[in-house]
Amino acid sequence: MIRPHRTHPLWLAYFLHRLSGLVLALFLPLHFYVISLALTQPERLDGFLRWTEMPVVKLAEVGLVFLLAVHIFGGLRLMALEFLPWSGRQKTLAASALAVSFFVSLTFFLRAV
Amino acid sequence: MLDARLYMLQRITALIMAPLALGHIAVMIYAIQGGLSAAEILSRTQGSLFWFAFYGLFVLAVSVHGAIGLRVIIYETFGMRALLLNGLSWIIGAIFLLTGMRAVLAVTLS
Amino acid sequence: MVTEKENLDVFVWRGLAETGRFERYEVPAQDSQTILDVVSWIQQNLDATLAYRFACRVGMCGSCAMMVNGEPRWTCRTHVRKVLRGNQLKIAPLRNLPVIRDLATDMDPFFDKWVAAEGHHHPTRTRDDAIEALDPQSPERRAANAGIECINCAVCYAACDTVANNPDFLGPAALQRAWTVHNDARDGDQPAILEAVSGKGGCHNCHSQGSCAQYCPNDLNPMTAIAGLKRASVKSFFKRER
Amino acid sequence: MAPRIDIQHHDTDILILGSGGAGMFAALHAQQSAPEGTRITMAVKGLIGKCGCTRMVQGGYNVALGGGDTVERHFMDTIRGGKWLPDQDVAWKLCEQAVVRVRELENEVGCFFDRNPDGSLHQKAFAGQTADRTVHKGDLTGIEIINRLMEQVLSRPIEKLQEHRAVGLIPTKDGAALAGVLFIDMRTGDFRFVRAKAVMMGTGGGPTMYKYNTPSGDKSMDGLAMALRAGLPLRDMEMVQFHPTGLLAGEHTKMTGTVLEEGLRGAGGQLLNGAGQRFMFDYDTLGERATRDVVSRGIYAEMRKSNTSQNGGVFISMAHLGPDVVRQKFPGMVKRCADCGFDLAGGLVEVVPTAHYFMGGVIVDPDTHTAMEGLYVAGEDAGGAHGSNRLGGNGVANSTVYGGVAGDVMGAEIRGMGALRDPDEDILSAEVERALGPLSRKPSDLNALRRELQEAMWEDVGVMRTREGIERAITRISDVQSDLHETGVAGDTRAFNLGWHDWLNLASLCDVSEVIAKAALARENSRGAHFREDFPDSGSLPASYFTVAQRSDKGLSVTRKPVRFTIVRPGETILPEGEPQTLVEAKP
Ligand SMILES: Cc1cc2nc3c(=O)[nH]c(=O)nc-3n(C[C@H](O)[C@H](O)[C@H](O)COP(=O)(O)OP(=O)(O)OC[C@H]3O[C@@H](n4cnc5c(N)ncnc54)[C@H](O)[C@@H]3O)c2cc1C
Ligand code: HEM
Ligand code: SF4
Ligand code: F3S
Ligand code: FES
Repeated sequence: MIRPHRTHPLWLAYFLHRLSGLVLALFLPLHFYVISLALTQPERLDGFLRWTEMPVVKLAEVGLVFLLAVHIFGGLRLMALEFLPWSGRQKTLAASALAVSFFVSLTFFLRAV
Repeated sequence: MLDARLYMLQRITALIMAPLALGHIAVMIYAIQGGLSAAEILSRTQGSLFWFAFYGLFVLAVSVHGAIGLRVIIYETFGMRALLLNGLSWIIGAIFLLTGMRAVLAVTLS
Repeated sequence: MVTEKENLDVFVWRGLAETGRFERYEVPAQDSQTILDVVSWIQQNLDATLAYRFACRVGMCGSCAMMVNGEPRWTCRTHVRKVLRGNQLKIAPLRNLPVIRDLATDMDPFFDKWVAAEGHHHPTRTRDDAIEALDPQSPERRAANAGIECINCAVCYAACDTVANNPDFLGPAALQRAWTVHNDARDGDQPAILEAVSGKGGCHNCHSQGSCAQYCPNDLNPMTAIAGLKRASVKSFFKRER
Repeated sequence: MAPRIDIQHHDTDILILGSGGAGMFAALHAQQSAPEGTRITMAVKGLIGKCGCTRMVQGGYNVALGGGDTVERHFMDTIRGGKWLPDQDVAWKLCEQAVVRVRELENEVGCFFDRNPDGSLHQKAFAGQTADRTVHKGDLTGIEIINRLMEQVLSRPIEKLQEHRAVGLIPTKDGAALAGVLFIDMRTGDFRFVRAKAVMMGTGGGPTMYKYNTPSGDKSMDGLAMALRAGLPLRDMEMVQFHPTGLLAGEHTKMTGTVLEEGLRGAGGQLLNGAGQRFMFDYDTLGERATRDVVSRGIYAEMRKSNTSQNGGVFISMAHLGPDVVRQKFPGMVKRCADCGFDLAGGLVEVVPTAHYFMGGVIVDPDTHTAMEGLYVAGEDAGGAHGSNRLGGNGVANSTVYGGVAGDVMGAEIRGMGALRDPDEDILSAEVERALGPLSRKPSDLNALRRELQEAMWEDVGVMRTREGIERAITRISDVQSDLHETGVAGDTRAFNLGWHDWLNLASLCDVSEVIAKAALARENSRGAHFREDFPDSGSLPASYFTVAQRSDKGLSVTRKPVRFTIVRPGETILPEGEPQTLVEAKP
């Protein structure tokens, strides 16, 4: 998988973007389902929300927020690369996008606990 | 497989979602403190046209964006072509849209 | 470092893409030695039927590229010392191209895509006209110059996973060439270029993996060129809509 | 026993050998000038556009584009540089048409050459020129020219036969005309005979029979060897140009022999012998800035005195100019040396004279006609344009100009040609047999033979020559030749069998080496690239002669023919009266 020609920052950024997009896409229908429980069975939604209080689940949530943030900031970086007439220092930008994502999900984490 | 049209759609929906998604995260960060409950969520959103538009737009965009994204991944990973790929993309988009809209309706209009 | 003259452990791909395998050869180490020298030494001294390709031996023709320890490289200008792992070298045919035999690939798909991307000049003048005076420092000219020294070695093509996953994708070199032509003030058919790079294998398929720029032996940056094409195609999209 | 070999047959109308400047332009022009529906085929030993030397052109392209410079001046420089030996009509057309060709390259083909700040083309002066005339794209001019030509050719309906090696020009039964060309499809090892009404040969010479040489690895004088077998007369075959500063890094590496740019000496680079002393001023008042032939001889003489570096050459030193200056001025060269493990900017790099260009070739008229109907020759395969020495920048001008001429002429003449001609089947099968020969013999050491040929040529028919040496070389060459015909190659597969092609390369090189040596023997004076220690004088200019070599049933003959001064006589000039000697400002 991690073959030699893939061991550089921009490829890793690409991979992270794809991975996060994929996980988000798979998670989303689930998320929608849970939310729509509010319509049909509010008590089950509450049950579910209580379940999310468990540390493991919390951590998974943080992970999701992280992936969402990664995907958003990574996506913004990509679109900046594509649409803004500037080109240099893509590696720095990719790293910054990742850093911001960490920051956001950390904030989320701290608020959540 | 992306031609200019799908690419544009994907980028436009991404641009639409960027502020919405960031907004959503912000709300989450704010709301999650002290735990979530159905009532709490509903009290914020129920009957609000704003939240309906907010999440409605989000769902619309994400359906298009996610369907195109998965389409690319499926094509590049499994080499699926033409009709099959198109069909699958539409189905994926529809699933996003239906489940998503149901959720939006659930929290805003009921 | 190969200071004491020992033998290199060289594994070379033999045969076709599906049925081939790596074979081991011992090659005497030298101070000044490129990967191409290693391959030639094997062909000249151990197995005369080893198939590989080179021409200029100085990094101008772009016909000697191979996978060296998993990375695409121009072999005539890759010093053994730079890539040696322990004492081992693993040499395989360039990725993403059909293998003819051993280390020789069929580069036709690469060039077919070059042409398909409209990667050639569309004249506006003839040999009877004077040569156009052009400001070498204008922004368009600089953009054109940025990618002009491509030697079509297909190293970027081999490095790109999108090429691997998407057989229609025109690939970094062809697209970069299209961008260069697009920026040439003398070119007469920019719409044709944008059209050619907006199809189903076009520039929009690039995921900005950046491996092309990472590996280009001439330090060119096809990723930036492709971004330029995306930008230009979006611009023209909106113009047409209006 | 070799199995009976099937020959695949293929027909076309216009067949072009080679994809250098000559081949590419022939294809484009033929396509423009031939009647609708004419089939055009390009066959190359390598991949289209990725082999040959035009791609390797660094310095640039000579063309008189005004600003004081004129076609007349370019012509006079060419004739003087060639020491009055060029065919003047051929040289004139070269200079005249270069103007058109360079406009075509810019305007139609899409090459972009370096500009001055005001937007006009930048031109510089190569050694031996009296005007700033050389158009260029940095120091990678050939890449720009060939890549752009390649795109044009690939995007047109021109049939491609890649990795097709021409092995024989096959005449008609009566020998009056060319019927077609026999190829080996290198990828499969099959033979393919291609009939064509008109064939342009542009295989680009390539003096790779020398121990140190610059050309592309695919070049091995195949074209001239084929022409020789077909009985065509060749001229100026003793004229081999050496570049003074080839990289020297040991025998085991292909880097050895590759060119270190001329500009290094021009910028003040110093040549040092093994003891670290400058020596060029012992040989010429211009020191390192003397012309290619003079500097090559200076280095060679120093090597003969055993004042050498580790690998037996001399050093080039740039460091006194300041490593950063060097890095900035010659980025490509510095990087290339660094990739190979040498520090050009700050250290010493070993160099040696290296065989660079072949002035000799098939005798052609200014329309690229040869003595054989249906065969046209252009580029480095053709003789006459440069005489005894080629000006830097005239090589690519020559191949592009005459390739284009050949294309136009073929396109026009093909209208009057009847049907495809049938080959002499005996010659065809003899050529197949010749090529198959080594496959049925026991393999043995080709490297030793190649080494011996290259040593013989370098030592005895190289930078400095004597009768004794040349005669020794002739024996050595013929020994190699006969050993070669006893030597086989591994033949378990003919597909992409490089050992087999090594053998064929060596066979061509041997054949042409013999001609070089015999022509060198026939010229008893010293002109341009040809230097006879036993005849150091240039001889009478008005009585200038060129050598003509031809093979027939009676063997190889070399004769002398007087140069016809059709445009200008020695001692005269066609420049208007009062024109300055040179327009180039003397550089400090
Ligand atoms: C390193 C270097 C630098 C140079 N720099 C300059 C310079 O600055 N300025 C200048 O004017 N000149 C320069 N020259 C000389 C110039 O490159 C040549 O004079 C010119 O390009 C020759 O063009 P061509 O078309 O005749 O041959 P080439 O460009 O050599 O092309 C020959 C073609 O024939 C093919 N071929 C060979 N054998 C066969 C066969 N048996 N069957 C089929 N195809 C065959 C080859 O593969 C190739 O495609 C330089 C040469 C070298 C080597
Ligand atoms: C939350 C919902 C989202 C989901 C489910 C999602 C999903 C995906 C998927 C599956 C891909 C394909 C990945 C690939 O081709 O490698 C993708 C690509 C992309 N996404 Fe998202 N995305 C979401 C939100 C966003 C947002 C908010 C942005 C904007 C900033 C964005 C920007 C992008 C971009 C630019 C691409 C293209 C990447 C490429 O072509 O390489 N996405 N997305
Ligand atoms: S862009 Fe670079 S890596 Fe790609 S073909 Fe051109 S020179 Fe080679
Ligand atoms: S590696 Fe491939 S994905 Fe794009 S940036 Fe380069 S072409
Ligand atoms: S042999 Fe020409 S680039 Fe390596």
